Amino acid sequence: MSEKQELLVLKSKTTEMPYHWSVGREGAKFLQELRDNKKIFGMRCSKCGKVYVTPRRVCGPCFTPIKEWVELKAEGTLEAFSIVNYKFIDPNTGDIRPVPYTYGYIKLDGADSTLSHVVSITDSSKLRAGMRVKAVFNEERHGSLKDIKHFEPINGK
Amino acid sequence: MVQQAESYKVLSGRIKLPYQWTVGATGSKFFTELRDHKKIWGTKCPECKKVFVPPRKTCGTCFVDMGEWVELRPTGRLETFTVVHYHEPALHGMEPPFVYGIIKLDGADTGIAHYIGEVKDLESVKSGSRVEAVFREQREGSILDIKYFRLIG
Amino acid sequence: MERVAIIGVGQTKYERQKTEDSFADLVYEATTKAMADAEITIEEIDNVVTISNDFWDGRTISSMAVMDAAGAANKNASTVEGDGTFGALYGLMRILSGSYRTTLVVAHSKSSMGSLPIITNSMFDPIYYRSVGLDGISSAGLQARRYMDKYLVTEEDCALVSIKNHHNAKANPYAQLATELTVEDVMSSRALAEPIKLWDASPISDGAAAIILACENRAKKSAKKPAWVKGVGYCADAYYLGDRDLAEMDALSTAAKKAYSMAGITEPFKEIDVVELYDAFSYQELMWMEGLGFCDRGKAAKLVQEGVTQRQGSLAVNPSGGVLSAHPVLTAGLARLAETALQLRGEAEERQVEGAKTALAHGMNGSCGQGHCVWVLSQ
Amino acid sequence: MGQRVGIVGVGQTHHRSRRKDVNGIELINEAVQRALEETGLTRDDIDAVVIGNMDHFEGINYVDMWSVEGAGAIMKPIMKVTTGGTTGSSVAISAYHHVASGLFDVVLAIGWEKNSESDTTGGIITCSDPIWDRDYYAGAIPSLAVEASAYMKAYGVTEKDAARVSVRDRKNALRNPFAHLRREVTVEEVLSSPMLSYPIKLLDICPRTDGAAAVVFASESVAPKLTRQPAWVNATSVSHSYTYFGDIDYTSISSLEIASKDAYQQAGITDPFRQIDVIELYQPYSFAGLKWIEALGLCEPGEAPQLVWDGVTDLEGELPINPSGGVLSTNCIGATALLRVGEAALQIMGKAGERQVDAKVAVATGFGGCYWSDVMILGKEPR
Repeated sequence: MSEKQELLVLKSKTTEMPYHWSVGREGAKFLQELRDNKKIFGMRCSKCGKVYVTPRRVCGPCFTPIKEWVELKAEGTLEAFSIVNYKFIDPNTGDIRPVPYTYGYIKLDGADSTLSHVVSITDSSKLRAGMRVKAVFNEERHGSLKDIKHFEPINGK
Repeated sequence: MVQQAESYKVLSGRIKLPYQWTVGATGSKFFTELRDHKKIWGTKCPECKKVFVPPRKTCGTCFVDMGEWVELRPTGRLETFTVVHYHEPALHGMEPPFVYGIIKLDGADTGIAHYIGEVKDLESVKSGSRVEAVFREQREGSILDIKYFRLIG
Repeated sequence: MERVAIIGVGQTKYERQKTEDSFADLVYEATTKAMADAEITIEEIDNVVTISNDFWDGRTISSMAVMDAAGAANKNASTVEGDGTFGALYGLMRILSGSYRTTLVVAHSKSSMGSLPIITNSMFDPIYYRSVGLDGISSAGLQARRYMDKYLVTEEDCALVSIKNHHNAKANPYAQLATELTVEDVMSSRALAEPIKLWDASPISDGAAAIILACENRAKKSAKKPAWVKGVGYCADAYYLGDRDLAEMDALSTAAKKAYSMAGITEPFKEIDVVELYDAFSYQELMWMEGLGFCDRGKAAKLVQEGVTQRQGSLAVNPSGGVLSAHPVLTAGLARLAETALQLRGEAEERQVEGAKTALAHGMNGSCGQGHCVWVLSQ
Repeated sequence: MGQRVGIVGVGQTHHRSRRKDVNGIELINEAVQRALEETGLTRDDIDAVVIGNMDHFEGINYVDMWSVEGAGAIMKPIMKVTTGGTTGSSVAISAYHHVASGLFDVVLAIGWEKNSESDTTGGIITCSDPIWDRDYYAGAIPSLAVEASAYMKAYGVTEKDAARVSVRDRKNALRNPFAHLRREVTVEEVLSSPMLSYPIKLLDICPRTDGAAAVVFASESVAPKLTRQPAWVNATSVSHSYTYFGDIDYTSISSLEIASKDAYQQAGITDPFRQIDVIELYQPYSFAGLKWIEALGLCEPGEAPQLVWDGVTDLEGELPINPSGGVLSTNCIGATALLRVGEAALQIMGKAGERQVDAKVAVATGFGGCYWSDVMILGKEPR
């Protein structure tokens, strides 16, 4: 083989893999309430009493089915956040995801686990862990977590 | 196709990532020869003497590197085939019915999977048929530089 | 080998599309059913092996999504790809190594979620094969043609397999496609990739299965009759389709020989009573029967013609209806194991093979049966 | 009970940001050939193979089947184990069970990744739940940033303290001919490198790498014939709880605490700092080199920075950490945790070349998934 062998790279032509992920009965109820009534529901484990905000059929640590729904307030505490400021491909679109945005873990009042979502501001001097935030809903809602536009700080807190 | 359920029950989405697959030096030689000279090369194992087309760097059984290149004629034998009757535009641009075959080139010990083209009568395609490679006019350095194989004789 | 047994099994019903359940929900259903079957609590399960595949699940580290549902919290858990038989093997090893007493193995599959052609096309290497557009069905067409040409097997022979398995499925409450077919029905069904037609091919299915493996001490105290593991073997052939003679199945023969030698089986046809094998396509049941050494190459069709492989025959093959009647890709092998355990317990209800004492479960990996996994179990 | 198991050979590629001269199968083969050479074995001597990576990084489905030619697995048993970042350690633990079960005597564990073949962060994002997390999840960095911030706040730890960890690992990499990033960095360089997500900067975080690792596990009846000093597997432990990102307490790496405690108990370790001689920590970013060694019980919470500044964890120190240069120098993800095991084994076997330390007991860790941790303990003596 010649020493100057050109080294080829094949670029993918078919990159898009479509999926239809079932949300599950519990998740579907959550999203339906979000879409139709702008309400956020959690689920309480009858054994450990924990209220999960991401709905689910079973409490992992207790391995107990969860049945009880708990309506939560659409506000809570920003437990932790991170301002995302680096470039990467968004696998949902195949394009670069717009940055910066603030990725946050929000503990809604009455919940024991957090919800991951975006916070409306990207100025680090105006963000702090522990601050109060509330959900802002989109006018047009389609039954996904994106029906919450973002979380924004509650004034003065 | 799956039934369309409401979005709150079934989330439709996708995974869309770009890939850049490294061909490696061995495959690159194969593809550049195909692209630049319309030639098909294989590699020969120094131990078992098998000729691999498409070429491999290492014989997977003897586990030794195969330095020796062997040029092959673009003719061979159709080992097996299938007539495909469904359309899958995400995977290829072929209109059904079309034919896939595994072709063992003269002098090679392994087969190549490819299209069997210029088929006027599907009944004429038989295992054991003689075939030859038809090259694309515009070649870019991929297995598709061979447009298809066609029946001869 | 120390003795290990299957002491509990659970399956969901297999369906075309389970809209109401996420794949974690299916895992929870299969897991709790297997635990109920074994009359065991989650505390007594000391480790978990899940089966996942990031392409079929549409998710990297897809096992992450099922850890809660598999009861894996605070347990040693791991994940194996494949059809469930390989994951079960790892579960077996974890007991044989002396590290654990009871392994839960659970597999889920929502084949309805993604694009079957794109996902199966992704099995083919991106450099030489993928851009030609081969997928699971067209590659199987190449193999079916080669096998039928070499051993003079006819499409009608394959049709008989489809008829038998879809008939058997009527006795299996978990099966998806249960129906009476005629040779004419199969022969006149829509051509997919010749010689494979619609009724020669397995459906797309959603579903989950779970088994609980236990060490000898625990299995002896089992609530249900244990199905003892007598031998296992697995093996992979060369990857590129053109490197193999697709009519042959050396990897399967090698895996079977290993399993038989462990189990002390010298005449599989005589010694094995019931077989659950991975018939993704009708021709595969014939090929795998030969690879498993039940008859000479090219002679499986004759056994099917003679009714030997019917549920009442001397070698019942796929009394559950097999993969042809339900094909949850990542679950289908584990379902074979679960079915053989039920057969050995005499609890297979309508589909019970009378006097089943020794059973064989078979799983598969890759395209055109590149990899195989063989389990021999007995009462 | 099963048979005892030792590591008898380690092979790896010269890790690079992009290996354009080899495809994935050929990359794997390089590591496998080196592992065989190292042990004087041929392909025929391998009884079974375990392999792992993360599918969506290269877009190859059924990697176990695809890899057989390079992995040496044609007409052999092969299995794919897949657990995300912990894949490499899960593969190693699986190889251990393969041998310990008595079914096999010589088993090859392979981890690999060709991260140059797609967008690594884009690929990692697909690990998040498509319904609840994927729209906003941005890979591992934000959650690590959360952990780092909480840790800094709790103990007054500084970015400079973390920088010292990067300096150590990158310096160690100079002695590892296989490492990807082999350029020394200073505390000032780390501190002035671009901010990715406060407090994590470019030089605090691991690179993305093309590379493969192959490790040979052998039974007690075979291992002593293959090498003078096998690295005996003294303990394996796994903590893979959690399903949802929102459930995780990012301020504590409890999985590593649980897994290491369990592993210490198996290995009879009661005083980790005294009894462990070397650690290969799966350390995806510099702050983990502080907080996670506390989780390993090497010191009290908040004391790690002093330990690191005092040079205790340097190559010449009392308890060297990451003599290989660690994950900050090389990160071919599916191989990363297996490289930790391989490097720990080389230290026990006395084959670590210029990066050799005096070691009787070595610890290797894996990290990934939903804040999961794996721990493997290797020793000069079997247990």
